[in-house]
Amino acid sequence: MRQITLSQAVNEALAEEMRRDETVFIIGEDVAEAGTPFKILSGLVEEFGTNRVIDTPISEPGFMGMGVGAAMTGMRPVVDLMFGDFIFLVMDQLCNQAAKTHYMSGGKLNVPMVLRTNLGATRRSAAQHSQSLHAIVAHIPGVKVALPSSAYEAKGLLKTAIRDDNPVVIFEDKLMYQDKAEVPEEEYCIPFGVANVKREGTDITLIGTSSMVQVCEAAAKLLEADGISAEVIDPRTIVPLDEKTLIESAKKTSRVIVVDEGHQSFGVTSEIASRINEKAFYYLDAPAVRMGAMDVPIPFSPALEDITVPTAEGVAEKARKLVRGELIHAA
Amino acid sequence: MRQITLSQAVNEALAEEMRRDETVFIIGEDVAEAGTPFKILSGLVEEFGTNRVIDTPISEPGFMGMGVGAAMTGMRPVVDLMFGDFIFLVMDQLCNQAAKTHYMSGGKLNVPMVLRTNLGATRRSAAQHSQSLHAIVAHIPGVKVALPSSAYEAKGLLKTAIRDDNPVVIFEDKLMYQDKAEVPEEEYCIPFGVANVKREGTDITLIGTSSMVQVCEAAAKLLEADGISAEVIDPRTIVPLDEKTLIESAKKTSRVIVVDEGHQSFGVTSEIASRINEKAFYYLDAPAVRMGAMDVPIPFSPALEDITVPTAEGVAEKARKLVRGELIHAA
Amino acid sequence: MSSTTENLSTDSILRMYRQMVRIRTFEDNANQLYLSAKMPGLTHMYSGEEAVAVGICEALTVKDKITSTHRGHGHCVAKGAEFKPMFCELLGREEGYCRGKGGSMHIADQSNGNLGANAIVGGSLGIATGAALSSKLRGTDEVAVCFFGDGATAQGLMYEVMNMAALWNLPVIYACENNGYSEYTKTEEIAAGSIVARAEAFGIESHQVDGQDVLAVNKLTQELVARARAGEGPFFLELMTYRYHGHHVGDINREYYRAKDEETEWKTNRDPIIRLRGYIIENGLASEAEIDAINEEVFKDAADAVAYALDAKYPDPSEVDMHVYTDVKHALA
Amino acid sequence: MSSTTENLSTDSILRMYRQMVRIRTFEDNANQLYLSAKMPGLTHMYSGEEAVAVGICEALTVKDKITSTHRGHGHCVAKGAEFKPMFCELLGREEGYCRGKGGSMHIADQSNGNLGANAIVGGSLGIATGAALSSKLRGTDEVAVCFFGDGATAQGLMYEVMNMAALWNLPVIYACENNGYSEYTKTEEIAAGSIVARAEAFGIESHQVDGQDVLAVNKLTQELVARARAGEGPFFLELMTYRYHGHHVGDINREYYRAKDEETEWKTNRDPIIRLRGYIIENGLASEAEIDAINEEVFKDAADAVAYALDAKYPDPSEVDMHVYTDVKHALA
Ligand SMILES: Cc1ncc(C[n+]2csc(CCOP(=O)(O)OP(=O)(O)O)c2C)c(N)n1
Ligand SMILES: Cc1ncc(C[n+]2csc(CCOP(=O)(O)OP(=O)(O)O)c2C)c(N)n1
Ligand SMILES: [Mg+2]
Ligand SMILES: [Mg+2]
Repeated sequence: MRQITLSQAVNEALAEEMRRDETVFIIGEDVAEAGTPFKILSGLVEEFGTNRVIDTPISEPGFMGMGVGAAMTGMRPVVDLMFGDFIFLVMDQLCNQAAKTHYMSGGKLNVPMVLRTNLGATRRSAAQHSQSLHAIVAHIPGVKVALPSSAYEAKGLLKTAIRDDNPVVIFEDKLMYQDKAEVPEEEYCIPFGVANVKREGTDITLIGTSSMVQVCEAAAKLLEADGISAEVIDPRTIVPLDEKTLIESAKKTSRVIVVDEGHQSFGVTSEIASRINEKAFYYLDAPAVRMGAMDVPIPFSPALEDITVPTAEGVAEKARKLVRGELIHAA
Repeated sequence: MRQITLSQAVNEALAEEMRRDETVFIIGEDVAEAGTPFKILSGLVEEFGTNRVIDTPISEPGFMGMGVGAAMTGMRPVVDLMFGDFIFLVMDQLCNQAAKTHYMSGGKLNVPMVLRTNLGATRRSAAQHSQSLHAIVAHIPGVKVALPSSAYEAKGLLKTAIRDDNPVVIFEDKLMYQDKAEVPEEEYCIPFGVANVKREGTDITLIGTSSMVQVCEAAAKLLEADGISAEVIDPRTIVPLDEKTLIESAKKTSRVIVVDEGHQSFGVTSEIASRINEKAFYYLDAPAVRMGAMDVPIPFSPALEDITVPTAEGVAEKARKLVRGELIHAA
Repeated sequence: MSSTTENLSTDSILRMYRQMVRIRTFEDNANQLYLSAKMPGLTHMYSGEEAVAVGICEALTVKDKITSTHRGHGHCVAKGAEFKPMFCELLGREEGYCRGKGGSMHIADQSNGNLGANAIVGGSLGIATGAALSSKLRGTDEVAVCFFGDGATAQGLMYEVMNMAALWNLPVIYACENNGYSEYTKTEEIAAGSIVARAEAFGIESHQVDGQDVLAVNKLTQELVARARAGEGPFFLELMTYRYHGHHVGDINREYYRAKDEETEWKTNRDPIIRLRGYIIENGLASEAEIDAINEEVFKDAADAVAYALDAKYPDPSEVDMHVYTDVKHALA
Repeated sequence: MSSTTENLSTDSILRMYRQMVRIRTFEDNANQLYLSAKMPGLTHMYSGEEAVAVGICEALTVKDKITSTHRGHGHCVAKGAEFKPMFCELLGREEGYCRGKGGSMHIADQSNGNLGANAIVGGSLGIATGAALSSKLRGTDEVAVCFFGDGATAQGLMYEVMNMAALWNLPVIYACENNGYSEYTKTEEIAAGSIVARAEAFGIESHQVDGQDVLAVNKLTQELVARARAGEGPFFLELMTYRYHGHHVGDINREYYRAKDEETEWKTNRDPIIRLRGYIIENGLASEAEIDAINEEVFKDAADAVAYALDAKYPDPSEVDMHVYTDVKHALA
């Protein structure tokens, strides 16, 4: 099958949905001629024009709020937030407005909008351009949260997000934009709330999100060498969360490590580990192990930054201990 | 000992610290003459003047940012955020600026500021005036988070917060402002990271935060009637978190329920339950049970709102099941 | 009354009178419900500001959109809402516009183009501007009006969206209801410089209007709406008005921030309803008796609606996790 | 050169020249470090805008505060920073101003009153205004200068803090560096109306200045700083300037948004260093030889500092969880 980059996959998803539905439009900073700093949107303004690929001033709360209003009145905005760290600027519009409008109106008003942004460290961009903030969005009822782990998921999840009648935030791993994966020519969507078992295994379950899926797969390869059979699962969306698939795998392998690039404390690994411990408790040899990013602002220096994010070797090491039955505490 | 309301306790803490340290000042909406809508600050502007009790326009991001700048240059601002729900408006200044400044500057700049705000539902204030958003702040390294559970804690924790050289967010339960508790005349501070065992017990541990501490205590009374001995613990601060005390209690009772008024998913109960499961796993009869607010926006109708928050009877019911050894899953 | 009425029919003048009386009457009843402890929570009275909502909304069609505020009952009535579902909402009943889930601070009526009240001051500035962008993108001639208070001019969001509305000539009208106070603070203490100058600095045509003169408000709005439909937007209005009650129904003792005399002056000499009534009589558009008949009718409607709402049923507990997501019946099931 | 120099000593003019050359030289070296793949990440060059930072900072004392931007090297040098700890910071080394933890976008130098660069556009507007409030509350005469770009005028935060600065007469100077672009977009496409009019609407005295004329910038700033110390603040400056490089060092092919001719025009006919050099010669303040000597000295300083930084050591891994909180040595221990 043909291989394309995650960046191309996102571009295709947007183009296809914009051709399919004329209410879909893109709004954000330098999305038109520039096609974003990551050049993800190149060519879209040429095909769809500046009415559907709208360059804005540097006013994140403003164009996010306008997205909410446009979504409430018949349009399907795809709001482009250049860096995930800027989500802190739009939290009121996202969490007090978009997330609550359908509920507060007793089901009468909808906000079918997508907030496209990114996550991921180790790009030497320091503390305000490297955060993975999906956990705080997932805590707020009314928003869905998608975390593509490859070009294939990036396209299929984004198309589903655009067609969803609820607000959806999709976080792309900014370090994967140039990574290629097999993506079919034919149209497809990936349903929300359906985890993907990337690799079957019997000794341990490695649950990874976004950037951490490839880390888990690499760890699984390392473990294979040691004769340890690891199952790798990508939840793909954390809201909704496909608890069932995760629990079943945990019951099967009786050992679980949850890996996510957000800060570990009060993060995604806490929620997933809690649910597994709650619902697979009597099947587990050891408590689900959490591996998130260190609870520190992301440092600029490469000598420090690389330490803050889970690595394949780090996951494999914890997995070996788990399998050896050594009691482990979260780092 | 004398009894005063939580509101009076906060007022005393501020007055004492402002007398003690002239760099301490209050800034926020209607904090001066009006003394806030909850009348918490009454009398302070009369004693300290409008230079130290500063009324602002309705510009949360603006005066929060000014607080950060004032804190970086020798002052100790206590920023007053009228409702916890408005924290979404100041997230950039709180999480991208205040929380990271000390780290990004390699330890050279400090941000000794306090953000005083509140949490709590069932006040018939609907979805944008009823949230308990402390979990999302706790996820960001660099900020401390205090959750007073009574007038006594409200005073002692606020005084500690004001003296702390780091940014601290303190969430008061807006429904407890008129509740009285014993508060000594003598000055005292309550150290951060030290949990308070409110009640000793042997059969089960009930960990409650803020408003949920009294719910846990009421549940413990109900359980006593059934001959179940419940230990009740109030962490008092969730960043830093006194893991040790919680783990030891869990090991002792082998059964734990964590109760918090924030939304359950991706919330405080997830983090505390995870840590207990990780570090007391082999002592537990059952996985730690989480009870948070429902994962729904807070509805206005009393008929619905009251259902969304954990109650003493609800906690007691889950506790009985746990003690009876019935396997329970989080609601 | 300053303004002339060419282009205003007697019918529309009488309808404006009725709408103002309906708002005043709605609020008097809502206040009573609070005072008699029959209403959950607090609410913010629009009494005194009726000419703003009515003068503007009477210049709009049902397809035009508005966004409202925490002080939103007036906007809701003026845009065409009925008493029964409004009182049901204030009392948290299932038949409320939002099935009781929103309450006073979130009342919305999408059937009439009211995108909802908002409990975040300034929170709807982006929504209204987005509705105007949507109107333009969909190729309609719908106009969006954003109601907000003088206090909301301190929210940075306003400047962000005014900038984009001006850059893109969006059909949005920013209606700043300057009632002299935000909560317990006088406007001059929280607003530096000039509010209209702020909008003008973005190249937005701005007008300061007597918000107690419903005919003046309506006349100007009609002109601006027509021009906005023709792509000449956005526009900014600063409507000088006054709230008769406290900030909310519980704000009773307020002499410390607002003088009784000031209140009396506005209520007796500048009341929009009294002024329009006088104008109607002077110009023989209706008789005292006919006007009293309108009042009686409205009073009765309100009394009936209140009685109905007090007996209406609360939403079923199973609704608590409905409407979190459109495509899931029960979010927690 | 337009401006006169009464009240400007030859020393200070020559110091301004040297400081501008130091900035230009720092950036040329930083750019080389990027092109030779010796610098982690990206960085934003200040080249072309030197007269803004230098003209302003030369009017300040070491106690006065500034806040800086993602394009912050110029502000940092102008406020008194040294080359070695700056290059060490850009390379993520322990001897950097921030021990390598901040990098280019967060470089700060509190010893000279630089509260730091900021990677959130407009993110430091509140910090600078808060520093001015702090100065007033502490009873000092310190002034705070907030540097920000034309793009930052789209951030609502600016209007919120300008309003409070105006209400409270805070000693803050808002220095808007209008270099004609925000990233890949021309300023006229993202800013409606007039930028100075926006500040004036809040009652703030505002000036538009030729940002390539260091003497004009310095002269005006000296006056405004004196008045700000006397409680007459705040003030707003729109400094018309130009960035010579791309938005960041990686923005090489930029003809699609900016014409080569335009760049050439600014670089050849409006360069602040060339202009000041010409002025110095014309007025006999120094000889060509003396000026070349200054240049050589600066080039050598920079070369030495770069060599030093390239050999300097990285922070120890154990530092990763230090400085999260002031009162905890290792946050994760
Ligand atoms: C973002 C935000 N900050 C503060 C509040 C609390 N609050 C509710 S109404 C109000 C005053 C609003 O004044 P104004 O905009 O003039 O409207 P008015 O009440 O006068 O109609 C305040 C401060 C809020 N609801 N939202
Ligand atoms: C809040 C925020 N939005 C977007 C960005 C991405 N960004 C970095 S610099 C920049 C352009 C800033 O333009 P301007 O303020 O004019 O400064 P200049 O780069 O021209 O010096 C943008 C959009 C950011 N860093 N922060
Ligand atoms: Mg007002
Ligand atoms: Mg610029």
